[in-house]
Amino acid sequence: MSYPEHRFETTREIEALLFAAAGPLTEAEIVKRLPEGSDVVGALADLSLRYAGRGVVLAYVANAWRFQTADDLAWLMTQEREEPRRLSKAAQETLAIIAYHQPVTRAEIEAVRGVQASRGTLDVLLELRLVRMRGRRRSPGRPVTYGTTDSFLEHYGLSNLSDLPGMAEMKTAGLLSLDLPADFAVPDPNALALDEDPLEPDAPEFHVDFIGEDAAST
Amino acid sequence: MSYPEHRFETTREIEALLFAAAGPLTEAEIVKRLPEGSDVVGALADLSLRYAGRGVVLAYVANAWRFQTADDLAWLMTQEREEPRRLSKAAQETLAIIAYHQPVTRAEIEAVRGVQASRGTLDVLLELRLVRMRGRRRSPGRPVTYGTTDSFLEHYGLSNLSDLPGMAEMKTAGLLSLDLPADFAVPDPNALALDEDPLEPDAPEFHVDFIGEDAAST
Amino acid sequence: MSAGFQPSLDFNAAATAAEDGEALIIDVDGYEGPLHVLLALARSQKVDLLQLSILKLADQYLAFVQDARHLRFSLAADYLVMAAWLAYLKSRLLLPKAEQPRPEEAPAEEIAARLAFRLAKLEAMREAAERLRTGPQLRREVFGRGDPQAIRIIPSNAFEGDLYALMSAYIGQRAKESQRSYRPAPPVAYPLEDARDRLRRLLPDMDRWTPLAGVAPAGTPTAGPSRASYVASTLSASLELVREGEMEARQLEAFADIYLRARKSEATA
Repeated sequence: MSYPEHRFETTREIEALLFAAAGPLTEAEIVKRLPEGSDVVGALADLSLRYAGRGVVLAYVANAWRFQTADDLAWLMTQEREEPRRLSKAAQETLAIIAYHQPVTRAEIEAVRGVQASRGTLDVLLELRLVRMRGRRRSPGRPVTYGTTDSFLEHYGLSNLSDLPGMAEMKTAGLLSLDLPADFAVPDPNALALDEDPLEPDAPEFHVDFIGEDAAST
Repeated sequence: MSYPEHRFETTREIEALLFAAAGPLTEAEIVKRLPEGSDVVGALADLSLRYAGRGVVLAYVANAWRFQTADDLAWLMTQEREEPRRLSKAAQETLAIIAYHQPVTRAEIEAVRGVQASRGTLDVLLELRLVRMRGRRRSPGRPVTYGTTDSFLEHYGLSNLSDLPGMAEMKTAGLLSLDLPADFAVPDPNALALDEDPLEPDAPEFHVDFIGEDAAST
Repeated sequence: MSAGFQPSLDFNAAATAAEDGEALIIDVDGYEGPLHVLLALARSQKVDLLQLSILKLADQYLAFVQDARHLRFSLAADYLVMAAWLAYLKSRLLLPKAEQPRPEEAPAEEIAARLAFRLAKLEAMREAAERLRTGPQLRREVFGRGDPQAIRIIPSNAFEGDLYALMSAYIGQRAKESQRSYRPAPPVAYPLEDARDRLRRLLPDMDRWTPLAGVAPAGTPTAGPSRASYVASTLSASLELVREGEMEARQLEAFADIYLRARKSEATA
C-alpha cells in the first residue's frame, strides 16, 4: 500500500471512530483501535484541516479529540439544547477560583472571595462533577484540596488547564498566587503542587480519566 | 451574499444539524430549521459528494438523511469497550459503611442500613476487590469482619485510610444537614480494632490448609 | 491590637462563629460580602485596582455601611468588622508617619497595597468566571454527536464511583439511621376462639389418639401466627374441651407428646 493511501485510510478510520463516539477519545484510545502502525498524529492533523471552518469541526478538549458543531451555529441547535443548570454567581466564582488556583483548599477559596463558602456552592460543583477532591495539603490539619475534572474541560471546550482564558495575563500580573506578595512564583496548576500529597501516588491520571469517561457515558 | 457563499453556509448548517440530531432528519425537517430560502436540496447534494468515500457518509434512509460510518469500517465500530460497572445503590451504600466503619461485621452493616444485606451486595464488592475479609470479631460466633482493600484506596485516590474525607470535609461539601443528632460522629477507619483477630493470610484456616495438603499428597 | 487588624484575619471572625451551622450570608443589595462591596465601590474610581485610593474607598465603604445599617438594623458582623478595619487603616494613612515605626505594625501603605491586591484578585476571578460563562459551552453552543453509534460493550472489573458519591451514600444512610425509630411488630397470635371452633369441627374424626402436633394447624413460615402460637392455642382449646367433657387428653410423662381424642362416653359405656 502506498503511503498516501495508507494515510487516507487512517483519516477515514479516525473520522468514523470520532463521529460514532459518544465522547472525546484520547490519542491513545484511537491508536489502540486502529491497525498497528497507523499514523494517527498525521491523520488527525489532516482531519483538523479538512474540517476547519465547516459546520462540524474537530476539537481537542480535555486532552482528547471529538467532533463538535461549530460554535457560530449555536442558533440552529435550539432543539438539541438542554436547559443547563444555571450556576449561581457564587458557584461560578468558586469554580473560577478552583480552576485557576488548583490545587486549592476551601479556606483559600474563602480568602479570595472574602466570604465563607455557603451550602450549595461547593457541593453543587462536586455533584455536577465539574470539581473533584484532588488531594490533601501538607499543612496542619491536612485540608483537602480541590481541582477541576475532565468534564469541566469538556464542558468548557478547553484542551487542558493551561488553555483557561486569560491565564497568561493573570499569571504575569501575579494575580494567581494564593499568597499576597505580588512577585511570588506562580504554581502551575497542571503540576502537582509541592506541598500537596497526591491522593493517588502513581496514577493520578486514572482518577481524572475515569471521571471523564463517566461523564461521557452519562 | 453571492450564491456560492450562501450555498456553503447551508451545507455547514445541515452538517451541524445532522451531526447533532438524535435521529435521521427528513428534508422537510431540515428546511423548517434552516433560514428561509436556503437551497437545501442543492446543499444536500454537495454534502453527499463531499462525504462520498470518506469514513463518514451521508445516507438517505427511510426518506430521511443521516450521517453514518462507512460500511467497510464496521469492524472498527464493533470493537469492544470496557464499560465501567455502575455500583448499585445498595452496593454503594454498603461500601460506604464498610469504608467508614471498618472493621465491621455483616450484622453491623445491616444495623446501619436498616435492611438485610443481600448476599449479592457483599459478593459484588468482594469480587470487585473493593472489600476484603479482614478478620474475626472476638465476640460470640466470631463473625467475620470486613474492611476495604488497597485497590479501594487506589480507585478513590486515597493514599491511606486516614485520607478518607471526615466530618469536616462532609460539612464543606454541604453533605451534613443540621438535623443530625448532636452526638453524630464519623468513625475513624484508621483506628486499630482491638477486638479483632486476624484472619492470618498465610495459613488462612486449618481446615483449608488441611485440604490443600491432603490434595497435594494424593 | 494591630495583629487583629491584619487583613487576612478580619473576615474570619464571623466565619468561625458560623462554622457549626449554616453560613450566615446577609445579602446587602446583592453583595455577597464586604469584599464584593469594596470591589464594586473600587470600580467606580475607574483606575487600575492596584493604584486605587484606599482613602476614598474607605470613605465610600463607611458611607455604604451607614446607609445599609439605616435600612437594615441587623447588618452582618463581617461588614462591621471591615468598616472598623477600614476606619483604622484610614486613620493610619492620614496620620503623619512616626519617626520610628512600631515593629509590630506593618506600614499602613503596605496594608493598603495588600487590600488593593486582594480586590484585584477577586476582580480577576470574576472576570474569569464571566469568560467561562460566556464562552462556548457543551450542549449550549457546541454539540457532540446526537446519536452515537453503539459500540459493543463488555463488562469489566472497572467500576464507576467517586469520593463524593461515597460520602453522599454514607451520610444518606447515617441520616436515615438517626431518624429510624424501633417499632417492634406485634406478634400475630392464633386466637383461642378459632382454635376451639376448629377443634370442635375436627372432633367427629378424632376417635383415635392423635398427637397434638398433628392436630394444630401447620401454618405458613412467612406470614400469620407462628407455629408455636398454633400449638399453644390448640392445646389451650383442647384443655377447655376436656373440661367440658368432649375430649380426652393424655401425656405419658413430662415433656412427652400430648395425645388427644374425642370422648366417646356412650360408646365406651
